[in-house]
Amino acid sequence: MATTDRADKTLSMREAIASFVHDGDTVCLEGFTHLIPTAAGHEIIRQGRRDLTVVRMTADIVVDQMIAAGCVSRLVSSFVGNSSAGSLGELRRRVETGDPMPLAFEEYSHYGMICRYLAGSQRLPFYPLRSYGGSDLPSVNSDLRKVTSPYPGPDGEPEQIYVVPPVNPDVTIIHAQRADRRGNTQIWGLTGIQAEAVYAADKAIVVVEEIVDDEVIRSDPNRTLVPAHAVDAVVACPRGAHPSFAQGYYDRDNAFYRAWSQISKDPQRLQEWLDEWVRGTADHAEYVDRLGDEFWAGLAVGEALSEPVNYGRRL
Amino acid sequence: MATTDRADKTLSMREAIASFVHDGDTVCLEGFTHLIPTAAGHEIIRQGRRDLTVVRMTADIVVDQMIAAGCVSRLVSSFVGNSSAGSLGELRRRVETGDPMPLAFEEYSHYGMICRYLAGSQRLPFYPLRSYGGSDLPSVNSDLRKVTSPYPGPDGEPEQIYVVPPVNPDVTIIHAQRADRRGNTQIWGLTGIQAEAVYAADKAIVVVEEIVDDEVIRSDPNRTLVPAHAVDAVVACPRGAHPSFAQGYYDRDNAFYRAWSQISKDPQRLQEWLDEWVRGTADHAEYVDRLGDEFWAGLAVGEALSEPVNYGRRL
Amino acid sequence: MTTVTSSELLSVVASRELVARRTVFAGIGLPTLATELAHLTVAPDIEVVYESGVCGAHPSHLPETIADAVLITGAEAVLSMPALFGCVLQGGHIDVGFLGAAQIDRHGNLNTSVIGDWDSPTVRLPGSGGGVEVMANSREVFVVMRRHTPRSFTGTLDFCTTPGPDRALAEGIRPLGIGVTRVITELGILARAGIGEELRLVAVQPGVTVGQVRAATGWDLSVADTVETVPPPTAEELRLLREDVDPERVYLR
Amino acid sequence: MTTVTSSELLSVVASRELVARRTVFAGIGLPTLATELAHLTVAPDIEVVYESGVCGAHPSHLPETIADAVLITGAEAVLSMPALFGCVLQGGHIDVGFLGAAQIDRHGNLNTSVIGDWDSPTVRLPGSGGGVEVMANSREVFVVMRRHTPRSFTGTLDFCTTPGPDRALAEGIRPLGIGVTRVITELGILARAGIGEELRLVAVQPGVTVGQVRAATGWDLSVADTVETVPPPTAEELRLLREDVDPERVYLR
Repeated sequence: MATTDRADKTLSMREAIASFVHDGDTVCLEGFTHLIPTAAGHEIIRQGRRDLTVVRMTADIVVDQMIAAGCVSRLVSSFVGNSSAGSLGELRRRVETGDPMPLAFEEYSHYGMICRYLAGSQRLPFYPLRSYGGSDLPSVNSDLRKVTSPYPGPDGEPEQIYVVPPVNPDVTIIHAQRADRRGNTQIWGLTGIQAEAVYAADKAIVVVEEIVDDEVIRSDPNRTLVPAHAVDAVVACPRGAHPSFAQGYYDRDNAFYRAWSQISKDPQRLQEWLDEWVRGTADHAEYVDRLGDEFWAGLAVGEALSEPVNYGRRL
Repeated sequence: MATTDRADKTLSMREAIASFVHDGDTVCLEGFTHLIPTAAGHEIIRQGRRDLTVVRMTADIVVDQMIAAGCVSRLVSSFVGNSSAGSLGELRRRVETGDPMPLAFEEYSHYGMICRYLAGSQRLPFYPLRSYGGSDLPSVNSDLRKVTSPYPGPDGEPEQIYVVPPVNPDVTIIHAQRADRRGNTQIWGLTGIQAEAVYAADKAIVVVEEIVDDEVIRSDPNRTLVPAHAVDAVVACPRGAHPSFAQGYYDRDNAFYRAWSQISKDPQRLQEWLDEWVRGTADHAEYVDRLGDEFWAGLAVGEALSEPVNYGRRL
Repeated sequence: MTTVTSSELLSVVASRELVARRTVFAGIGLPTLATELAHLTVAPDIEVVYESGVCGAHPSHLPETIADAVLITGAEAVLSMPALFGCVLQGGHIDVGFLGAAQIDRHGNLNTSVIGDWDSPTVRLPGSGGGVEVMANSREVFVVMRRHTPRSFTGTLDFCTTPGPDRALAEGIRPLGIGVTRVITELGILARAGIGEELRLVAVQPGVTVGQVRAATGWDLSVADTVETVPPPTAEELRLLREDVDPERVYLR
Repeated sequence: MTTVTSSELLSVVASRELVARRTVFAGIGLPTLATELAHLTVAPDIEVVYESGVCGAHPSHLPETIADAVLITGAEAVLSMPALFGCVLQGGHIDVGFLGAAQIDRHGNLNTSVIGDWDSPTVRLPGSGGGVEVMANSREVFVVMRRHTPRSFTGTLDFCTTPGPDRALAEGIRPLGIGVTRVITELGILARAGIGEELRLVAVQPGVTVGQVRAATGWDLSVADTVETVPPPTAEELRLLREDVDPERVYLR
């Protein structure tokens, strides 16, 4: 039987963002601490997108940067902090003082966000979860609603449960270790909610450390978390997850996380940082170059290879 | 930081079935065509369990055998056939004529079963799915019920959706390629619904082709689909999935699938088969021996190794 | 040209209906042959998604089941059941689903559960498998029936396992797709363009009359204004099918 | 014995409370130290499940975040978010969840969202993360608070992000566990045995009086009939903590 020759979907980051991210879109950026699509966020800043609704479980540095650059009017998130390293200065100013303009914020818990992706990816009208009973969150988020189960509860009485609505972004952007040219995407280490976020979206951009030969992907099909049919663009962008990390490629830049709390505390310093590192670079390759070889050597990792498994071959 | 030295959970098949499968239990056996836990089903027959409720998406040869051996009073399934190779003789007799005794049958579709496992594993009171609208299945299965979404549908009107209840077996039994002694279980190739079936159960037995050193498992933690904390017993039982297959270990015995339609058509011939191959063998090792080296050579597979991935090591 | 077998005829006819389709949810057998042939002819970008979870298979041998080990080795992706049924199928990524059935009615509703009463059936059939989901969630469904008789093309199903969208809508459930759009048999092709419509005879196989098809159908079969005669398999179609798709004649009986 | 730091004290006291527990859902920092020390002392079978999805970690270095690469390399399992939060946490596999908060009330309800009004807060805090789920689905919850003041131990939360079971039951939602059972601070230990109960002072740290704890608490704190004095860290506990658990003093500030 023959090989299916579906399309090559590789684009430059510039092309991918220009094609699939438009003013006013709902944009999901996922990656739980690991493989955060920072370079894509920076390109959205360079292209000056406006009025985006950003959906992201852990709204961290890249979201603070996009807000500060004026790209974001609404945020949907379950954790708005700079990891355990401190605060997001711009986000806090927007929420606490509305300076320079307010930010609409929809607050969830982590599992609430996960269930929104599950509902979105599975085309469900809602997803049930055993959270929120007694919380004040439903009082500030009218999308947290309740359903009565049609089966009796443990005590024989009707049982109520909270539900969340699906999220269906216009575009989801994730970062991954590797993909083939058609978009079959392999991720290892923390895999988070990336696959569901892709399936929930109308369009999906996968940014990867490297594009590999079909044979590499096909040697281990269980490692493909996102199949080609769910992907619209594949962007090669080495080190595109910095300051987060890519398991097996480079380590987390903990110093930058700590520094961001200071940078973002001062609006002027934050804008200068964006001018220098984002608006003042043509693309992520220039950002990587400016950081320099010595810097990257500090984040280099050694080798810890997985033992191969045998998929077998008919004799 | 130190290694956690949790318990060694290895048992013989005889011990595992004796300890965790009791008369009257609800027993889930999963494995979608691949990695069917046949040897465990045979040991249940040898130990003469009675009045079991068997839960299995594709009720196939092993279920027909357990029914014929008098172990099963109720079946919950979404496909009751011998793959594409023909019929299950005993199951059809029980359902069509009640001979020698009737079999209670709860009929679902595949995704209905999947959603029952999802609900059971996630401790949800129900799971919604876009199936069953207009089907006669709800008329013969009162557990297929409807819920009204608390969010407006696409036309702004209230939207109804079918739901299924959780399944929470007393014990789930799966077959896998390998595990460590504590139950961290790795599966590749078709992975089906095994992880959810384990999480849905009160107790779980994992039968494996081989028990491997901790280092093998730990070289590729993403391959671990079932973590140790969800497993109660680990049983080493090479070739325990025959006549189904274990990717990378041995191929499917298609000839036996075809033969079963003939064997099971004749009740006497079926009982003779059970006498010879199950009740007449002390354990699965004897069953494997009787089939002989030449037979197993015919199901042998060659090598197709996955390319290793780098998990990285801090320098 | 050598004699064309029934399998070859059905495969060729089904393959032509896959023009411009991209994703197919197919079982093993005729749907696989049809899709592979379509890939070599009218639908070069087509991808089969198997019910076992395999996407982008590159099998070394023609697979004997939807879960054959040769489908897994060298595949582009193997998905879990929740991902396959939840994200891919219910998520709306399938253009065409292939189904078979013991009985079909004029709206393309299917019975795969029982002949006779469900509670004490004359024949217990395998049941839905994923059929209910394929119908509810594919944009359209093709049905290939090896036998075209009044018992299988019936006015009233003994049991409706797998409802088309008309039955679903009557219950207030909105399906994703339009249900069965093509029924391909040895006698001809029935078609249906959308919700609310009945299957109509649109083409007959060479040598078959409209009257023969109507007589073999258990309801008063509507007939299109113009009934085409299915062009017989071309030499090239047969060559591809016999030499490239199934050289060992695993399914081409 | 050298001077015991606040981190050391809290870690040692928390570790002792983990006797016979098997699965702990813990963030990085004091909970990690406490759990690792418990593993070496009172709970040899204990396993930490991290919010990032890591089970059975064997890190080469003390992790700096719950997602540190050293937690993944060499781990026994890394789970997806749906598996972690759905099957492990909501599925009921966690004995003890560790949480922190900006504010806690007498029933162990927590605020991690805002100081002031939610709509225009004085301070916007990070929010729930997985806190709501840890509280709803762990059999019991330990809270470690570095500061014990009337503003953080408050009669009325500014906002209830993470409700305990009493608030859930009042709304007709039945949680899995019994909520906060231990609150460990530099002043002492508050405890609560089950649903319907308030936190009570059960132990004070050496040199701290009951009156000092009550004064530092923003509600009228109940006191157990017998208030124990927490035995100070033993030489062996401190040695294990300093030499085996955190020799580089990443968290032991």
